[in-house]
Amino acid sequence: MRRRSLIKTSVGLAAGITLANGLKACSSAESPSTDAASDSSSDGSSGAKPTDARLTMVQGGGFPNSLDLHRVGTNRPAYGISWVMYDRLMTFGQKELPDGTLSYDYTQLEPELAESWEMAEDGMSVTFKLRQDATFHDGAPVTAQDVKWSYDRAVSIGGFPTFQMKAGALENPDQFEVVDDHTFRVKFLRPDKLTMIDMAVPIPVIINSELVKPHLTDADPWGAEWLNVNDAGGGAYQLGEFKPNERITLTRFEDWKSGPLPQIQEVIVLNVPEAGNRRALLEKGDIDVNYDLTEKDQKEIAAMGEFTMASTPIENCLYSIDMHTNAQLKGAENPFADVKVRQAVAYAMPYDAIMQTALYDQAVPMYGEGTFDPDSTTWPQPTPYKTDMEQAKKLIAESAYPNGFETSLAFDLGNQEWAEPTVVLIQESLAELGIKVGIEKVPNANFRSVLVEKSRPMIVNNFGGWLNYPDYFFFYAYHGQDATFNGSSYQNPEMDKMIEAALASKPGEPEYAENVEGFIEMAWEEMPRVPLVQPKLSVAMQNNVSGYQYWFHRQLDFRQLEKA
Amino acid sequence: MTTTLKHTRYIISQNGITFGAFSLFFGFVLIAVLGNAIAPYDPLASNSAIALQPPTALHWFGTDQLGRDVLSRVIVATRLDLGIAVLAVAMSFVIGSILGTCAGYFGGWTDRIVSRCIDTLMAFPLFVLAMGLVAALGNSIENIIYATAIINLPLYTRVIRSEVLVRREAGFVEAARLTGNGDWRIMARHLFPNVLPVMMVHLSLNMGWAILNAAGLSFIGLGVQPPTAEWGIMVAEGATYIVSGEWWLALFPGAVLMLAVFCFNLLGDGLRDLIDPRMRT
Amino acid sequence: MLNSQPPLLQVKNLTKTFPVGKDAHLHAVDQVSFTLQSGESVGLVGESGCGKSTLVRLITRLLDVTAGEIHFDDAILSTIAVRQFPQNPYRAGIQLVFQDPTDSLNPRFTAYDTITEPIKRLSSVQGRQQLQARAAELADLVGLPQDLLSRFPHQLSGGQKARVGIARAIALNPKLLVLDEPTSALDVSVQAVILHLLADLKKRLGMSYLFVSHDLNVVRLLCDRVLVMYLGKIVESGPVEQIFNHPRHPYTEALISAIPSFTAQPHPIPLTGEPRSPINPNPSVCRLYGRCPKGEDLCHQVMPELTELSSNHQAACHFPVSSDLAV
Amino acid sequence: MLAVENLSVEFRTRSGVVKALEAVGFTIQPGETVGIVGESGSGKSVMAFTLLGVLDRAGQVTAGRALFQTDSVAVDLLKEPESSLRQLRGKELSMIFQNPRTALNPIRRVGRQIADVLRCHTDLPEADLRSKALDMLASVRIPDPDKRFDAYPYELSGGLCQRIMIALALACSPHLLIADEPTTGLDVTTQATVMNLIKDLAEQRQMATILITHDLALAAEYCDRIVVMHAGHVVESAPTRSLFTHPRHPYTAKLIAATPEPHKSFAELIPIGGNLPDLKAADLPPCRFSYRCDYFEPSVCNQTPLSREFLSPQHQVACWKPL
Amino acid sequence: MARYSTGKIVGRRILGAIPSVIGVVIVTFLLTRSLPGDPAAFFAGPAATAEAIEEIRQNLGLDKSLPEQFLIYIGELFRGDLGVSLTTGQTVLYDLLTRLPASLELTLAALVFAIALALPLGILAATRPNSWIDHGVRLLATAGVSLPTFFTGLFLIYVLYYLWGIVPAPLGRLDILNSPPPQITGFYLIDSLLIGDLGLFWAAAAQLFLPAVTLGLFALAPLARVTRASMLGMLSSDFIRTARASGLPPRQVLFGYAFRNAMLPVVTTLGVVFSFLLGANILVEKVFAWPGIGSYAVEALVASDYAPIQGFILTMALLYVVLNLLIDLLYVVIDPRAGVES
Repeated sequence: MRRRSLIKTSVGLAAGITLANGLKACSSAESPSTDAASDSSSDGSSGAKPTDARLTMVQGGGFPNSLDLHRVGTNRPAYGISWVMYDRLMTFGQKELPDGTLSYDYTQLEPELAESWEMAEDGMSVTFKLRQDATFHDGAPVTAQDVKWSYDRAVSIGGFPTFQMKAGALENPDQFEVVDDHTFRVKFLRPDKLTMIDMAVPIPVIINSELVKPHLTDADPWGAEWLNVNDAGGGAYQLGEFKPNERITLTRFEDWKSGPLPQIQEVIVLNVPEAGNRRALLEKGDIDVNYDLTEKDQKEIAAMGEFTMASTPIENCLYSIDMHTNAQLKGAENPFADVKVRQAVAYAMPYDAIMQTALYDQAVPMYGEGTFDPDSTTWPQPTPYKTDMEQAKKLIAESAYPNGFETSLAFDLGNQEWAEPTVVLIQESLAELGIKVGIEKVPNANFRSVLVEKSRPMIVNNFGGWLNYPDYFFFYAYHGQDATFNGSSYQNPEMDKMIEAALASKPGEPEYAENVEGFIEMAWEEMPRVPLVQPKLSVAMQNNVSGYQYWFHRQLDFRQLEKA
Repeated sequence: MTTTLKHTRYIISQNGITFGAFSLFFGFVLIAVLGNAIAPYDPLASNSAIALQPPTALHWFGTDQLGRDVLSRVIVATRLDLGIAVLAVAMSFVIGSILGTCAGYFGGWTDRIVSRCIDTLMAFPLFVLAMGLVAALGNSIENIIYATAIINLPLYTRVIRSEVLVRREAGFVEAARLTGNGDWRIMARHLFPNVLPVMMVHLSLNMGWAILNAAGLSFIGLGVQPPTAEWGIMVAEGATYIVSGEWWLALFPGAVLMLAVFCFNLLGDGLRDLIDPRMRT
Repeated sequence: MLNSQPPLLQVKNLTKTFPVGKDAHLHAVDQVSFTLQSGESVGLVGESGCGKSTLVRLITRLLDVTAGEIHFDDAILSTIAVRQFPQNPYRAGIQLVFQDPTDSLNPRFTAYDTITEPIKRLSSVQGRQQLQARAAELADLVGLPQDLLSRFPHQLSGGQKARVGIARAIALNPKLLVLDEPTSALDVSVQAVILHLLADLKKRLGMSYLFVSHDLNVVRLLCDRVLVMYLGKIVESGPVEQIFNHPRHPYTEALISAIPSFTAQPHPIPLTGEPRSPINPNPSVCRLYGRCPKGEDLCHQVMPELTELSSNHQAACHFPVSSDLAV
Repeated sequence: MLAVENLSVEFRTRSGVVKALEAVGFTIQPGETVGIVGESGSGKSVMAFTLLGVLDRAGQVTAGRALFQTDSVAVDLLKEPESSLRQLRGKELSMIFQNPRTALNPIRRVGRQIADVLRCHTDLPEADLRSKALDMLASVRIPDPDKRFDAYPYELSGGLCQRIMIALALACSPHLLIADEPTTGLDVTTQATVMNLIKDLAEQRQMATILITHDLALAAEYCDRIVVMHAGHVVESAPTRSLFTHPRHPYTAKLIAATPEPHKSFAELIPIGGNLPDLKAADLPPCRFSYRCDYFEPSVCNQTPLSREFLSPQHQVACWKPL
Repeated sequence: MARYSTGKIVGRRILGAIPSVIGVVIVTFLLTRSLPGDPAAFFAGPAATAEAIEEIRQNLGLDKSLPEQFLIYIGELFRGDLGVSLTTGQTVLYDLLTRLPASLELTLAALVFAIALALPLGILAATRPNSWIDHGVRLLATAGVSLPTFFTGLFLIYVLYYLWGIVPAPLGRLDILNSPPPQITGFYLIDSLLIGDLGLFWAAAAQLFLPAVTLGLFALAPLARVTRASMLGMLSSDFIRTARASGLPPRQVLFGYAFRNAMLPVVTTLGVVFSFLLGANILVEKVFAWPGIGSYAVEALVASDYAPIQGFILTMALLYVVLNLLIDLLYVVIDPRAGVES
């Protein structure tokens, strides 16, 4: 593969690999290579020839519930379907991780539907050239009008899509301009390091607007109802059959031009709610891919050696125990408001036991290695805390609650496999400090309310950000805006200041590193949440399946898979 | 007292199955009473070093994913499970008896209102109703008991109502009225005790169902809160380990649960015989 | 037998109907009137379904009346609701001996419990000692061995159960004892015993009897006067010997002729056809019309009323039988 | 025609063995009507069920013979295998049961029930079954047989049900009819009609009839001969007139005295003391009446097993001290 | 006494069921609203702000008062609009229509299995009371009802699929290779036959086998129990004695006379068992990835997705009414007395 644009050059120059560098370079790039398309197709030709292979995959604990990822209530697994059914203007590059697994490369933006793009001189807009030969599944050519309609839809429809677009400062339909049939311009409201990246995430899909328009109504101006169950895409796969909660069949779109034609001809995604059955199906060879593995299965299937396993630490993601930091909780005094208590809890965590028995070592430990004075902006990074009951007892003795107290620990039933043993171990361990922990198992749906309400003293949290920046993570998990994922409801103006400063600056800049290290240090000292591990995303495949690549959106990309 | 004992002995000795059921039942009660005292290990103490060990001489039923002794957990769970069964059944029995007796005895509007309510309850798929109730009220042991009691209510009310209905016109009820008994006294002292033997069968069958019901709720995540040891949740959680070969997690609690339900099922006929004076000879 | 003092029980135009579906009423007891003197024994005879049991339940206040009056002693009982009656002082005054001794005993009560039940509820006799004494006394009275008092009904024979039922009924020394086919469920051997017991008790306790039976033959033995009922109506009433030997109503005649006997060859007067429906009966048609060997035009034009044919002997028939019955 | 000899039946129950019948014997000639009389529990119905082979599972024949002989067959009813016995039932000998309402299949049209019997014992074509069944209904004097054919038992009165029962039993013209308390539960007037019907039909068809009843007076009216049973024993057997004029067994005499009768005064109605003995008891006396007998003498009655004494060839009594 | 025509019986029954259905609608509504989850929070997505949640709340009409919401719900109900499931993204009506046949097919297959086993066993036991066969039947049937269905299901999968490989993979109604027949009745077994595709029929039957057995085992005990008791009662009844005394062949006595009468309580139990199985379905469907309405309801419940829960329970209630109607009619067919009011 020949390195292509200036993006790469600047990345290569940067000491720390950060996307911001790439963006900076990108924004200053006069002319992104125009032969990007031929490049990518030559990339494709290096892959295997398209075959009529059929791939079956099982999924559980959530099944794609819509074909339209802009719709309210569309779940995560649906993004995987949308990802291959629809194209975006750009996509990310590919890299090899140290363990040999392929991963997306967030430092590289590559053409998808757009064959090239150009930053404006003033850096306040970008102009995309669309592929001339690209068509939708119904054969209609992809035009800039379609792109505009799709972008308008994403910023207008509300809910998560609009929110995510906003994260990249894409907020207003006025920003999107049709220059000609195959030229599309995005005007920036303000310089934002996330804008370009945000156009490569799953949200801004390009929809066949002409196909949708007959189905628009006043009540449903964006055709959510129709798109919910119909295919209006131009992606590598088109819809075969969609039976909600049962199965989805995708077939290869032979006229796909936005990348190398996938090798697999047909993909069947099946819903199997029972984890044990999913595993049995894989072991019996009845399916090709099990994409929903418990940590235990990860460990044991890997140990069998009969299957191809890929386990990738999930970027910017942490399993943690969040303690509510407000002085008052539900009208009562809240012991966790006392920082000594929080630190004591952090020292009392049975980290290794959790790692072994709850997670079967299938995660990256985030404890015991770090220092209170971090010197890296890597995130997540391990805390300096390790299991030290003496220290914990000392701290609790110094706190306002030397004799302990009663509290409760809530977890999401959806995470039962690892969360339940974890909380039981924590309960046992905290009992030694005199902290009596009641366990509360909350059904999946209700847990979201728990997060929103912030009504529990202690919860098991599982938060990860798509965009791989520590400041992004901290903005949602530690910032005083008290977002949903700030499970501790932690509010500290000093912390906020550092987070905001980091957000405003760019990786590589000294103030960025200073602020990031600063807020990590503060997090370790204040300890509103106790990081446990960085989880891994795992997939088990039959040995004849290859080409798996990790994506930040944590869904399987069928386009890259191959089956012998 | 001695005659009662003798009678009990007679009933039990008459039927091998009843004898077995009674022995089993007393075994369970004994285990429930002793509970922690006879558990070889602390049922809640985890030990990651010995997690998921198959049955050994030290841990007869093996250990679970946290290294807790399955045998100890099964033993300790007995009290809770019997408690759930007994309380749930007792609640629906008491309320169902009152409603059913009134509806059957008074007839008319009382009957119509009670029957309508019961019909409404019956029109729900019972397990779904239990699910809904536990989901709405929160999954605690009390709520599981309430939900189980509510879904069993129609059964008791209907059975008692129809039994009272056939006896309402019986000679001994008229005789009771002739001898100066008011309605309430007739219901409480004359009708209800005569319905009791029939109810014993349902009662014991339901105890088994109550446990199964709790197990089913556990399976869909609406069971008791961890780390409480309860058969149903142990089976439900253990069931996912069957395929990976850790069969003991589900099998032992499952076997004990089955034994208990089995025992309750078989107990019914014996209990009816025990409580029915007609069986005394 | 006859005296001028006010009757113990006087029933006037007593009617009981049961609704059976839309606009349909089953006339179980239809305009029944009779009196019963203190100390008198009156028999009530009729086939099953003629309304005897309903009448009994009306008089013993187990059923609310539809219309008519029941006078007992100096009180009108028909206006008191059944639900209130158990607390009424007259409750103890009218007691009932049931047809089926098995059905009428609470299976979960011992004989002692059954016998003492009315005493506990309705009399001043209280306390364990007193109750036991009274129960023993009653057991003696009805010839029930003391050691059977602790038994449950299923441990007693038919005759013993009948005695328990009688003991319960007489426990409160009622003025009126209604006997609803007390021997029909018993064997001949036991029947004779119970009949003797009843005769004996009447003598000793001075009660009045209303003796209900489908068997004239039995009624004859115990009663002074007989009422014959057919489909809710009283069709004939009179002194027992009179009715037995000189029945005036065709129905009574058929009834008597059908009694089997050791000696005589049978020559029953047949009642052909099916009985008329008791649901919404035509008030101007004789109830026996259609089965009666005599049915004439008048019989389905005018309902025959109970009329005095000879002293104290009444029959409801346009064409009363005149010939003596050669039995 | 039927000779029952030394028949003994036991019931095995949870609480012991009931010796329901012991050494019972009697005979019946063609065309004869024999009454079997006794209190409930004396074993009358058990005997009928035994002869037809429809005894409950718990009952067991321990001894005896029941020779049944007609023009076409001669068998021991107790020894015949079930399959060939089945051919006889309903055809050669049949039975009328106590409660006609429960004795008929409640959910099958009565005509069809008769047709069922006809189908299994005759080779009438299916088409003729109905007309034959209608004939039967007419012969038991059921008004409007065409309509009644399609009636269900619950739609008919007790008297009509009993007539259906009779039609059912007589459908295949049996030689022997056992009527087990055919009029219990019926009104006196209906009782007379039903009894006369049975009597007339028996005469018409030259059919032998066994009338089982607890009502001595009823038996007296309709039977040629009467067999008196007490606690599983036959105590006396005699022609009707002879039995009533000269009862030999103390039990017979007491039974007669205890039965209400049109011309009997109350004083003449004499109860029988005591109850039937417990047939489960291990120490049943040889004479099962001994507890209730006024003439009981231990030296005479208790020594040897019961035997029979012949007063006349027709009049037999089983008593050590006959009256 | 009056006999009612079948039409009248149906009419009366339906009228009589209306209050129950209204009760069900109200109770369901209240129950769903008291679920602790906040649908708005759930569906707003993970990173939603308070405003976003509020916006969704308004979209879903959850900001209105309870009575208001109820009236809206009732209004929609009358228009046949059951709402949209937020979890599957389809209209509830569509979901129910596509999923109900799956559940019914499973339940009916289970029932057929249970009946096919329970009735002969019950009759066998009744003809030999207190024999070892009788005790054996009792123990067997009791054992079937003593285990949680999900345990039985998983255990059977483990043994029959994982260890022995004699049943197909637990992948719902059809294996991967086959695609479903065109929807005619919605029952794959029937539809596959209607289009004459025997291979598909066998494939569907093979998938159905294990879940049906799992579910059926649960229904075995009550059916066998009632059959036995009812047969025992019938066999000792007077009319059976009459039939035997009339020399009717044993087959006719046993099946023509005794069994038909014994059917009445069995039919009643059948109704109870059927509605019971519809509930137990939930667990079995989850275990076997069966795309029925039971698993649908669980998903919805866990997501506090009101519309599907309401739709599901309403469907079940209507099904229950229909079921009772069928049983009543069956009763009339079997027992001439049933249509009569005394």
